[in-house]
Amino acid sequence: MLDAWLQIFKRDLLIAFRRRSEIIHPLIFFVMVISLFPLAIGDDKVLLQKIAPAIIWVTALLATMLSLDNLFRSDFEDGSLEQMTLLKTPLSLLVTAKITAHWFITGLPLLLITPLLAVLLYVPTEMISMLLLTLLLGTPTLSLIGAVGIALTVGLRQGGVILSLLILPLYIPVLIFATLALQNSAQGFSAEAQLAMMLAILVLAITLSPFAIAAALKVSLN
Amino acid sequence: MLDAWLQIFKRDLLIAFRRRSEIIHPLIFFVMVISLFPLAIGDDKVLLQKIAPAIIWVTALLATMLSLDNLFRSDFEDGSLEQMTLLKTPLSLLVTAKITAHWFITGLPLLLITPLLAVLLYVPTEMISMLLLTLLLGTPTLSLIGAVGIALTVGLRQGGVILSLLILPLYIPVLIFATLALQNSAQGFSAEAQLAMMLAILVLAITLSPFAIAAALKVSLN
Amino acid sequence: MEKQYLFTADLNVKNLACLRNEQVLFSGLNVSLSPENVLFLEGENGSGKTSLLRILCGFRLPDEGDITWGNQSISSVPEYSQNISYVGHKNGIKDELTVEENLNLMRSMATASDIETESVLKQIGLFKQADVLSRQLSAGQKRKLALARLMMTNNSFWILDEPFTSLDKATVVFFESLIKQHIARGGMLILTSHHDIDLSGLSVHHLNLSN
Amino acid sequence: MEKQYLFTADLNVKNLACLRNEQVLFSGLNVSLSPENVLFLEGENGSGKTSLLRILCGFRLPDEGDITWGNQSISSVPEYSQNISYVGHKNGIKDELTVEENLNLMRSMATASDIETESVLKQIGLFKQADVLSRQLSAGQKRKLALARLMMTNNSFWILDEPFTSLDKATVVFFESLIKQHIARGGMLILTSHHDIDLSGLSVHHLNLSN
Amino acid sequence: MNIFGSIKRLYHQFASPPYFYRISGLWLPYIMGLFVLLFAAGLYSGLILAPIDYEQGEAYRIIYVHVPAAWMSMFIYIVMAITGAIGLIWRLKLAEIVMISSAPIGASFTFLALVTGSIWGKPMWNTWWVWDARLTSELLLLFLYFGVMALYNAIEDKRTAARAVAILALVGVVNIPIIHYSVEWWNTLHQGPTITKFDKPSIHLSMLVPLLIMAVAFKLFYIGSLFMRVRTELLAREQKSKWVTQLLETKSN
Ligand code: HEM
Ligand SMILES: Nc1ncnc2c1ncn2[C@@H]1O[C@H](COP(=O)(O)OP(=O)(O)OP(=O)(O)O)[C@@H](O)[C@H]1O
Ligand SMILES: Nc1ncnc2c1ncn2[C@@H]1O[C@H](COP(=O)(O)OP(=O)(O)OP(=O)(O)O)[C@@H](O)[C@H]1O
Ligand SMILES: [Mg+2]
Ligand SMILES: [Mg+2]
Repeated sequence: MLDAWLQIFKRDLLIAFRRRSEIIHPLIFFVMVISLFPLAIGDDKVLLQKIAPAIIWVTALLATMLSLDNLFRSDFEDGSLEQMTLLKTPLSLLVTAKITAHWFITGLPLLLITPLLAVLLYVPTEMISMLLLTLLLGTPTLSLIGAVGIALTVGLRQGGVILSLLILPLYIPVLIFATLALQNSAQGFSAEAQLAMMLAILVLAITLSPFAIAAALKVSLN
Repeated sequence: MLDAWLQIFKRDLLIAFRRRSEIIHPLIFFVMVISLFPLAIGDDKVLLQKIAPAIIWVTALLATMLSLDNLFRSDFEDGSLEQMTLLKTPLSLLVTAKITAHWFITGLPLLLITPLLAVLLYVPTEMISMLLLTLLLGTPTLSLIGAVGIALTVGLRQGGVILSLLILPLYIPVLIFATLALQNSAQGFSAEAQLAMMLAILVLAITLSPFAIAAALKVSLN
Repeated sequence: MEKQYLFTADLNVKNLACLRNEQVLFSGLNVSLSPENVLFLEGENGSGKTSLLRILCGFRLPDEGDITWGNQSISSVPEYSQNISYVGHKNGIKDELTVEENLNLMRSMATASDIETESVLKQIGLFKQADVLSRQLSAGQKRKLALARLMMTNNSFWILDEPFTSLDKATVVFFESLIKQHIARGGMLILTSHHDIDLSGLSVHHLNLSN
Repeated sequence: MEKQYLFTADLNVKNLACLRNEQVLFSGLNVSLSPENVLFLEGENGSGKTSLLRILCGFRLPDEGDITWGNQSISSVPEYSQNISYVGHKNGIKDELTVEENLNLMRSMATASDIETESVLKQIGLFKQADVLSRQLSAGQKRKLALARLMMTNNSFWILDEPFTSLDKATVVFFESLIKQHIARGGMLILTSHHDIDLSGLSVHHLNLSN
Repeated sequence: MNIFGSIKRLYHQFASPPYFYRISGLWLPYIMGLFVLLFAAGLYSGLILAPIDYEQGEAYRIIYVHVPAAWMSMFIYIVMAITGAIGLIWRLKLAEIVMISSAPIGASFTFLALVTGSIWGKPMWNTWWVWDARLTSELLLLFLYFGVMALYNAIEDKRTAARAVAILALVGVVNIPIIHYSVEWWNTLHQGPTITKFDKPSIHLSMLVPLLIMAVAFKLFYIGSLFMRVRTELLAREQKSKWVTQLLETKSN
């Protein structure tokens, strides 16, 4: 059982490394989109500093959503998904392997590059750790929730099409708590309540979404 | 020749209307992403007003880029692209039909909804027409340039070609001129120079990119 | 002589119906299949063969009727679907993995057979391509790889949808003999094919879905 | 009796070579084909049949050698590729269009044939499905629709890669007779197939790519 | 015979399409009639009998549409989630149809709550729209409804579509507590809980009574329009079944 989990995990990492661009793409997207803002706004230090957490978070959210697009698509199209439902290991467990691999490939690099981008956007250094903390708690949730949307639309040729309509509303609570935490800590208040909330959402997502995803995938196979 | 152009144009519009969501999606994406910012930033009227043009432009740019994703993908995968190269009408002409259809389906709705979003972001009414003008001149360019990138990646899916790395740098000039025009007109200066520049870029894109796109697509068939 | 399969039972389909887009594809279908038997589905294009196979795999819920495996409803026997080797219209191989990696993946996910990967590669004639990415295979080579799934696991119930598309004649002969071995070991097989398949010596039931 | 094709010429392939991944698939290949003739490509899986066909269509450049159409290099005769009807491993139909819309699209993009869409639908047995989205067709129905391309235009050079995959027997017979008509009208055909095709009465040249 | 068995039988009977079709047809006129009565009474007592608010003047009277509509927007989503779960687990066609028929009605109420809210917001906050948590989460609810409808339309096979939508509705139901508690979790412009604090409602009885009448009227309207939608959907889906053909025969005679 755990063996199958590991196999899928390894398989997805291997494929991602084969394609390479799969790993770099969300990262590039993240860096590029964030740097579009100073270009569009002009180099106004005070302004940028004020909106930096918002920009970083919104972009992280978009990067996660977009990188998810291919999470089940290729498995669906080449028939691997059918095969996966015929295995001993329950599908709900296998999808967690895929999502974990996905987070390592996309979420983690985002976290690692964030300090650099934060500095470029004049975020004060003492806020960077809080920024990272919110991202650490938030991006796995985004991956898990996003995967549900992806699973629901995978059978539709135009898959990505209604995706943002399905996913973005579900992302907003995470976004709100994260940016509130950042605002609070910027003003010297405690952000514990928000962080606790984010953790609760993450736990909820980890326990429930695998089942929703597996159910959605099975529906897609119809 | 023109007949084939019209047929492809009609076909793409028809498919888009069939899927319906294809039309609504960039729009929904546009609306949702723009409304993420006030949520993340907090309801600070002055701040929002300042960054509104940047937000709207960056989001329009992303919406265009993302909506392009499927422009040639499905034609490539189902073999329609092979068939299109066997036609009398040159491929470079046929792709303009596809891009025109694409702009009508995605660019135009963005333009139409922008006034509403601008009001929600507290953009002063006298600036809205300038915003629309820049979008009108800019979004077709974005579609044309984006299509080149998409054409390059469609065949080399595996080859580590990274869409946003290819496209976003090419988008930056458009973005800069557009936001400069907006800044100028907000401060009461003339924005003619920037608008002229945007028009020039558009004309250049219309004349050259079809050939680049056709060449890239043919390479992808290898 | 190969070992007999341990996990087998009778399959019974009662009063099965399948709708697509509010159109009845088939209804009141009754079939049963015992170990060492082959069910050959026939019928013109669009008569519902693929749909039936997918229902048997559990991918699709029947609109009416019951399917039992050893007298228990298949939805209550998880081992039922784990015991299926399905090769459908889609190959179910990963383009980005090499031929060998694909084979090993197939094996590692289920009750593995004893046969060595190397020997499989040789038998299906992809030994030279072991390290080639599956994306770079020709249509027939991909299909071979998909069918190799049958050799990697110890499943006693094979469901094959048009298995021999794009295969050259030598490969077809090889897989025909594989099917015969499978049946001899007490296996079961349901398949469709528009081309003639040599199943001589086996007990084959035909079911025609055209009406 | 149908009208003869107007645009035809001899096809000559000289000293052709094709490499894939630094591996020589074939080299020094010489073939020629005249109107009213069929070239039947044979060879085991992965021997390069599809690659050769795609080179002839102009999708891929040969690594060596020349291809001429009536003594002119095919790259200098744009009419050459416009005169090809190609049905490859991919169907080239749009999933989101209905069957009828797909047919009309095929027709409108090239020199149309005289035959009515309705009559084509009836002949290939998709008349009832005329308004069904192609995505909802079965594998064989999709293939029929792809092959219907041959009837919609007036092209004299047909290139068919494994045309009869997934087709039921009745449909195969229909398309065999269509091929015979095509040749009788002065057409040319290159095809591959791992299954036997009844081309009796035609002048068929065989070319085997296995080595 | 045990009580559990008879509940189950009752439930199966009610959930059978022909039975539901007949019963709902009988009830429908009464439901709609009662709705009209209550709606008129609610409007009369709310717009004419209830006193003027000492702070807000006449503008507050929009509360009689705004609050019931906002409540319905959340209530209907919960109904969708519950019927969705039932449909998923017991594969009851009727539950699926109730779920999907609720979506457009719920979306309309959400839209109504948004519009009346922002009409009310103009005199109160001097702006049509603010980006505060409650307003935004209500907007999200509208998007969730749209998502449900879009997904349902995107999948041709309607039973498959219903199952997919049910999963989405269940996942999206987390938004409901967020809307409800948003005013407590974030300090916002929007009115805090005034009515739903049942122990000590901070609203005068003469204002509360019309509000409750309106709330009941809106529920009846929902049930009535739901019945109508479900009935047409049932007919469309079961076109070829025996009871529909019989029905059509008796109608045409
Ligand atoms: C577009 C703007 C608005 C939206 C989207 C909105 C949304 C909502 C929602 C969703 C509820 C139900 C909350 C619940 O029961 O959990 C609600 C209740 C309510 N709203 Fe609004 N609202 C808006 C504007 C306003 C304005 C301007 C006022 C008055 C100043 C107002 C006063 C109330 C009151 C008094 C309640 C009842 C609170 C309770 O539950 O006790 N709303 N609104
Ligand atoms: N996209 C590709 N990239 C690299 N190599 C490829 C690619 N496609 C095919 N090949 C290689 O070229 C060789 C010939 O492939 P081709 O598709 O022409 O074979 P084929 O004769 O059509 O076989 P089949 O009967 O299986 O269709 C194969 O060995 C294959 O590995
Ligand atoms: N995804 C789908 N949605 C709706 N209808 C479908 C879908 N797939 C198949 N159908 C319909 O169901 C019917 C049976 O399809 P199925 O694939 O089972 O046929 P088949 O017997 O396998 O045919 P073939 O020999 O062509 O493979 C066809 O008429 C087809 O139109
Ligand atoms: Mg089939
Ligand atoms: Mg081939």
